Amino acid sequence: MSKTIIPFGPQHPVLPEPLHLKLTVEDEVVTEVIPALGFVHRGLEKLSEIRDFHQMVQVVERVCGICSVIHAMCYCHGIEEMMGIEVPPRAKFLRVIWSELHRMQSHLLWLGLFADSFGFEALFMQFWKIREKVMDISESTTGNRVIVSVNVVGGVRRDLNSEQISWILTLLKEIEQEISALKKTLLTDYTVTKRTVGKGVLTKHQAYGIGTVGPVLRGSGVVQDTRTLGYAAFNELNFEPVVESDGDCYARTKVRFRETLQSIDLIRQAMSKIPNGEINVKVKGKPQGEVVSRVEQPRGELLYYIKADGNKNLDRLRIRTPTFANIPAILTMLPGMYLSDVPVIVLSIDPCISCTER
Amino acid sequence: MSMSMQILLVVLGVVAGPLIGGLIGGLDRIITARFQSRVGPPVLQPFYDVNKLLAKEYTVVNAWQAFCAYSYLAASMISVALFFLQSDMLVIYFVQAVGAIFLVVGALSSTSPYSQIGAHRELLQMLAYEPLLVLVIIGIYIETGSFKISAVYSWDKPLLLKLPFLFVVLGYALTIKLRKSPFDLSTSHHAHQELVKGVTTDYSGPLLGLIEIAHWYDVVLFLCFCSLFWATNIAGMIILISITYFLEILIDNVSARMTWRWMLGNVWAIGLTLSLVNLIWLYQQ
Amino acid sequence: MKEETIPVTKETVIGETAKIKIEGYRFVTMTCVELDENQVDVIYHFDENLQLKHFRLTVSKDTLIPSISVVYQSAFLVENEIQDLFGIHFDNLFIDYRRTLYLGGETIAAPFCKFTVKRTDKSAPAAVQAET
Amino acid sequence: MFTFTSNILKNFLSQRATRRYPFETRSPFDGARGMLLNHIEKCNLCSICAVKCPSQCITVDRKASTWECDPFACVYCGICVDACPESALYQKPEYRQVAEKREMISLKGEIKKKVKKETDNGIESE
Amino acid sequence: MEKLTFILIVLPFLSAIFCYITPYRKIRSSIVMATAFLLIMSSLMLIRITPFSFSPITVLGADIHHIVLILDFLILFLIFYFGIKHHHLLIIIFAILQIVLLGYLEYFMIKEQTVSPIFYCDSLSLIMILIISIVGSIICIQSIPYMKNHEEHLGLRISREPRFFGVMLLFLGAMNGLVLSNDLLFLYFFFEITTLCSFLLIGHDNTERTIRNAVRALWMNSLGGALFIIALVILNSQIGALDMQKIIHTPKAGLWFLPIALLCFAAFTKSAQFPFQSWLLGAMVAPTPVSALLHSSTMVKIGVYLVLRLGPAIQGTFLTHCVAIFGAFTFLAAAALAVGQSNGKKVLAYSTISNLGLIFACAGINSSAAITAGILLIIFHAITKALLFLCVGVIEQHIESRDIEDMRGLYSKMPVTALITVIGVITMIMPPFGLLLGKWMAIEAASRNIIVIIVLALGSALTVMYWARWAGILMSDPFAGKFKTEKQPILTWVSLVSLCLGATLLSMISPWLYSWMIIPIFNEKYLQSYIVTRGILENPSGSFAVIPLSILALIGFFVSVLAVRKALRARVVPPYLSGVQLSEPGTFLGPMNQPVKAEAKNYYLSSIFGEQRLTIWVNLVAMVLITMLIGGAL
Amino acid sequence: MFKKLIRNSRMKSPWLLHFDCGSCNGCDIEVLACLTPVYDVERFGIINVGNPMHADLFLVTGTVNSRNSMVLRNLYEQMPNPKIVVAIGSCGLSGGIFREAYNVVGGVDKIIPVDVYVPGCPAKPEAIIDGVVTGLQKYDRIVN
Repeated sequence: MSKTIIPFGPQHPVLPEPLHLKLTVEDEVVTEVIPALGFVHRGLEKLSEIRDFHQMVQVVERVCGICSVIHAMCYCHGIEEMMGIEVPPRAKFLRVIWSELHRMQSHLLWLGLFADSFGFEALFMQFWKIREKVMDISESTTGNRVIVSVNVVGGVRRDLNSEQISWILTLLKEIEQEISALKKTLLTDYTVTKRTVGKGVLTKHQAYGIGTVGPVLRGSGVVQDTRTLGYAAFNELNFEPVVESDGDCYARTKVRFRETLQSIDLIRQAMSKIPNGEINVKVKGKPQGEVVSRVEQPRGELLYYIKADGNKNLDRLRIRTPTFANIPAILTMLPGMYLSDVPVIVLSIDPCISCTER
Repeated sequence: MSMSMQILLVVLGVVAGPLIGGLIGGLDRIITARFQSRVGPPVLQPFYDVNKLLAKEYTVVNAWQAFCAYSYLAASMISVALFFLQSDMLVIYFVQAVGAIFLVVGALSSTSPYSQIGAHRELLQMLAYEPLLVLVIIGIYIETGSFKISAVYSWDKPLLLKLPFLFVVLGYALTIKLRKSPFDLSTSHHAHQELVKGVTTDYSGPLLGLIEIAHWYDVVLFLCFCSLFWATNIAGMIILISITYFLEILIDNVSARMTWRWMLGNVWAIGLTLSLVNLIWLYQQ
Repeated sequence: MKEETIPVTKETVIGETAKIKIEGYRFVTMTCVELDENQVDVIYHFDENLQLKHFRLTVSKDTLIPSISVVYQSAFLVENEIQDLFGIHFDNLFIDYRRTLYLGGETIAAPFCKFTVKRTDKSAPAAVQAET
Repeated sequence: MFTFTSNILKNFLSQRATRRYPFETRSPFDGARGMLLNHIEKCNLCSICAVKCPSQCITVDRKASTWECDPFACVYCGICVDACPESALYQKPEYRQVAEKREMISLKGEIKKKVKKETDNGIESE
Repeated sequence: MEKLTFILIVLPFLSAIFCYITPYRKIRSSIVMATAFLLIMSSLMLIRITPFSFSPITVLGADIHHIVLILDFLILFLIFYFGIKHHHLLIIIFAILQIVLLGYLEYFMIKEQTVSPIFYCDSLSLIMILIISIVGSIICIQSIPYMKNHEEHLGLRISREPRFFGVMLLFLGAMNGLVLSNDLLFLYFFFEITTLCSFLLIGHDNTERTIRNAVRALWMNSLGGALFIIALVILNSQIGALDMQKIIHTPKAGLWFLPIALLCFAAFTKSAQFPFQSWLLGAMVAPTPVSALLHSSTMVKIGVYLVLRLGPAIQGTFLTHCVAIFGAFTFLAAAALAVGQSNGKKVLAYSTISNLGLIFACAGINSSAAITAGILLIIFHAITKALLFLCVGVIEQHIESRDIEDMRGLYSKMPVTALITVIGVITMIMPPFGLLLGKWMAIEAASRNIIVIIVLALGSALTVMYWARWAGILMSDPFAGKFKTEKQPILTWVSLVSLCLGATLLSMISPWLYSWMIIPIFNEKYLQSYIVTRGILENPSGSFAVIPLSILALIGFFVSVLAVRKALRARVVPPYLSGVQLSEPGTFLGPMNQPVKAEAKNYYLSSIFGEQRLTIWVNLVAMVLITMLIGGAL
Repeated sequence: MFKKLIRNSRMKSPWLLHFDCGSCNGCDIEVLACLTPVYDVERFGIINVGNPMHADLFLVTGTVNSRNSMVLRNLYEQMPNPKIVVAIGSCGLSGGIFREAYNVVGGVDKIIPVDVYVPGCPAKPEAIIDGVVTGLQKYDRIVN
């Protein structure tokens, strides 16, 4: 047969990150996929042996630039749980606000890149144009656009004043309008649906069985959102996990699109309910014990395993990122698809390789 | 036509072709940028690009690439020159096909799968638009009774009135040839696609510059074909081309890239049906 | 850990995993922790409806641990990772990268084993030779 | 099929979203975390910053009384600024200028003595 | 005149006998070369005396009619024998049918009327003779080194070469006879010889597979023979003479078209049109010179020759439309099937069928422009296809594969052959070469026929597809540095280069070819279609500037060659492989740190153009079209 | 005059190749953000070609580790001269916060010559534009 072997990545314009897939293609139909990782592997879990547990906050933020707040939050939750620190309620709400802002920018980024993966450049530009507004919010409230670095063990580093809150609310309104204007194209346009509907289908059973998380899992009809555990201030907010049942790229797009709007809603709720008070507490002592901490990243459930034995350095830090759980899904979805669908399907899990390899 | 007149026309075609093509490319990029609410590059950007490419280091994957790039350019040049000589449309069509074939052959000469797959998609694109182009030419022939462009220019009614569907069919061919979405399968002007740059992946430096110039000739040639549909006066021609090109940019910006299976099915089904309808209508008269 | 943790042995791990799969649990991940020069803890994390459950397998480093990728295929990735980072081996992997998932040829043997291997010399960036 | 037409036509007719950097610069947000500087005259060379820095890019040599920072390794987190007991460290809202060569900030300070000195001229090329 | 025709027809028969009996290779080679030389010379000398006609009474002292009759029965009984030997019922039936009908025709119907002239030579015959004698001779010359190599490769103890060259030369004589015959019985006789030669040559290697394919070819061609003889019987009863010229010029009436339709049908079988394509595909198991000679450049042209000959008789009828549609359909379908093939010889075979279809379409359109197109296509197809077949033969002996995929990067192994092959492909699909000139004429001629034109438009795009990808991969990586010219016998070079020059240079003089050779064919039924001025073929509706385009193409070619010389000095970078390429060309570092060879195979689109998928539908449509053709004639 | 034209063209048409050499994505998305409407580097004629064969400008983000250093060198060698390398972000400059991690070789300049360093964690789009502009000035000096 006419077998073609393609090295897909690590440098490839469709993949912003160095993931390598050895694709075997026959007449543009993918028959075999073997991934190769290790192009971003830094070994930062190991850094916990030479950095103390406070400094590790900044290190874990740099596991992934797109969801840095949430990494730091997950880590801080773990340490706080281990040390029995009660975070002030205002800090909890601020964490929700920043994490949801991050989810928004991450989803907007993804929606843009996804549009780009099927060659819709204009749509990509529109999503990224909107995203810049979210980035502005980040920069003005925290001092940095991407790695906002607001979390510390025991609370947050920055506060929001009422002026900022009202400014954010007006910006959010604009963002909501602009996103809604793109809804029709993203979800109903003929050429777009032609490229997404029915591509990379994961049934509910498959998605659950191979351990996918986040929008991939919810796109296949499984109701699972770690935020319902009620960490930070999520237990005081009103929301339902976004679920779609088709399990294809289109369903995942829909989940992420709806979650973007949901994040706007959550930020509004958090801003209306935010109590006054301290934003952090003083941390005394050293962590000891073993804890598993979980939060919901834009890409899905993030899990930190932290083991400490009373030193300022942690004994073991283990990070299970959502993409790590979703990569087996690529291997399940790709065979049988056309080569032109490969970028679409690979992006549909929203791969974050720097998360995966740490 | 006198000999000196002919030579003048050929020179005009060969010189003006890339100038117009580059300028159109620049306008295209500006309008595209505006559609995406960006500022976009200066209008002379394509010329800067090509100038720079021509001055870059000469690197090749395979020396045969050079042969193919030059032949592509030569064929495109000749086809535009033939058009300005008001020659036979079918001959022009065959000559421009030579260019496309050399582009493919050059891409096939590299072992990179991206270039190879790009070449095959280019072939599939040719498979899609070439029959349509022939049918458009046949339609013009049936209306004017000649394959020669000079006959079209001496025809007193705009062809668009008699060949509206065939103009749409030509639009399909134009979209494919301009490498616009949804048909930018084999290579595109921006790199975000699964095939990196498809057919042009392994061309670099001066050879890529030549290919870009050849592409301008192709664009000019196809727009000239469009202009035949309102050949009665110059203003009509320019308006028709402008509207057509604007629509092309619009379509590029409002659609995703499709797959070649969809392209073959869609272009053949709709294109052939439209041409059949138009041709039968012409036969009836 | 506040969640339920079940100790398992090398012999029972597959069986227990299969059992928990039937109960509707989903594989989350595995964690390997080095205890001392010889011993490691391999912790398996499972989840059902956001309820976690852990297995703890304490084995010596030279043990050939049976791979649970026969039960949960997606476990192959994390097992390969542990192979890379801790130098321990899994048996019967779905895709066995043979300790090349993350590490190139010249990187230190088992970077996460702090008891046996000290920090590497970073002064000379080794030239990367692709062929192994 | 052409659902996006109205959006792009709107874009075509309305204002561009582009900020024409570097021809028009936007003033940075207050509190933006930019380049790290040291009012060396306030600095006590206590080396708390060097200990706290997650990136370990600050070196304080109390014997030679120097405060050194590798700006290319700094991650702009601002932990050192928060930790500085003398408020000598601060972050300008602008980011550091691009460079063609490696740089190293090396400042000569004195312990518990205040010397009038320009703050910004301590940049030396390595 | 007598001598020339003697050399062209009888001499090959005699040489064949000598070849068959001589055990020495050197003598045999000399005989072949001498015959080839004589054939080429006499065919060229024939140009001066065309047109002519003559009727010999005796040949080598015997009555020519008797010889032909006896030999005719001999051949039919031979076919009958082969049918029995290989237990093939259809062959037996067709052979018996032919024997009975021939006997009936000879002894009951023809009553002492002799056809006059027996041999008639006009420009059409002349063109055919030139193709047969020159291209055929070149192929025979090439087969001398080829067969030597072939037999060494097979390790035969007893050489089968005498038989091979005997049949090859016999075939050349028969072909010459066929195109010169005006008496249809003679034509039928030569027709049957070619059938037999084809059978013997396909089965040459004497393996189970070759014999199976040879038998298939035999029954399909016997069907053609049977149809032919039925047509003769009907014709004889209608006009009482089996005279080609008379048939053409007789006014039509009644069931007139039935025999013509049957002759067309016979022509389709001989030209391996759908649904009889399988014998030609099977014939590809034969040694490559056989494929080149019989199955692309000469024997399969009998069909189109016949239809072109009969053209004036059916002008303006429903029958001619049917032939046009049938031909166009074959053109498209065979091109589509060729896209799905990776076997080089099969691609060539389908391409042959496809081109023959195009010529049939031209014959069916039956205007003077179309006839011109058809004849140009016959000439250039014969040359180019012979060249390509010989190239594939040489390549096959070198790399031991005929799969296109295995020819990837052939330039690094055998640069000259690869270049010649690419030139061959270029002459197939690019202006200003003859085949494209023919196609241009065909499309312009067909432009008033809406079904034909759409089919032709689709088909020509498909044609480009399968040729371009073949040419492309021959020149694939690695290309850096200089390569040594590969070693080949001198006779191989002579034949390849002469065919290559023939294909390119003849294209350049095609306008004059047209005015010297094709214009004389036109008579009162056809108006002259093109006028030639300064190397430009022109008519009121179109023009093809052969010479100016050739000059431009030459300039372009030389500029490109200079560019290659410059590029050879340029820095060579590895092809783009996403940045993971290794120093070994074409490999990348794959998963598990393993070097992986990046491969890219051609698209054969077997899901769309696969043989299994398409053949049945294509055959079905073809049968419907043939039924329409026969039905229309009734 | 011709030379000036080429010089001018070179300055106005830097095509970029972006390679994520193990960064945390922070700098990558800022590089991508440069291409989007708000920053729109196409104003300077910059397009992301995604192919080393076509590129003039090589933007590298992230730390170099043992596996991707080969890729980095390959890509650099595939680019035709003249070319400019811009290292972006703390990680690209020195390895940043990950300097001491076991699988980190260090900054980009350990493998290929770097022309411009753009500091930041992550570098802002404005800084990246500055880096490109500085790079072009250097490019101009090198070539002419």
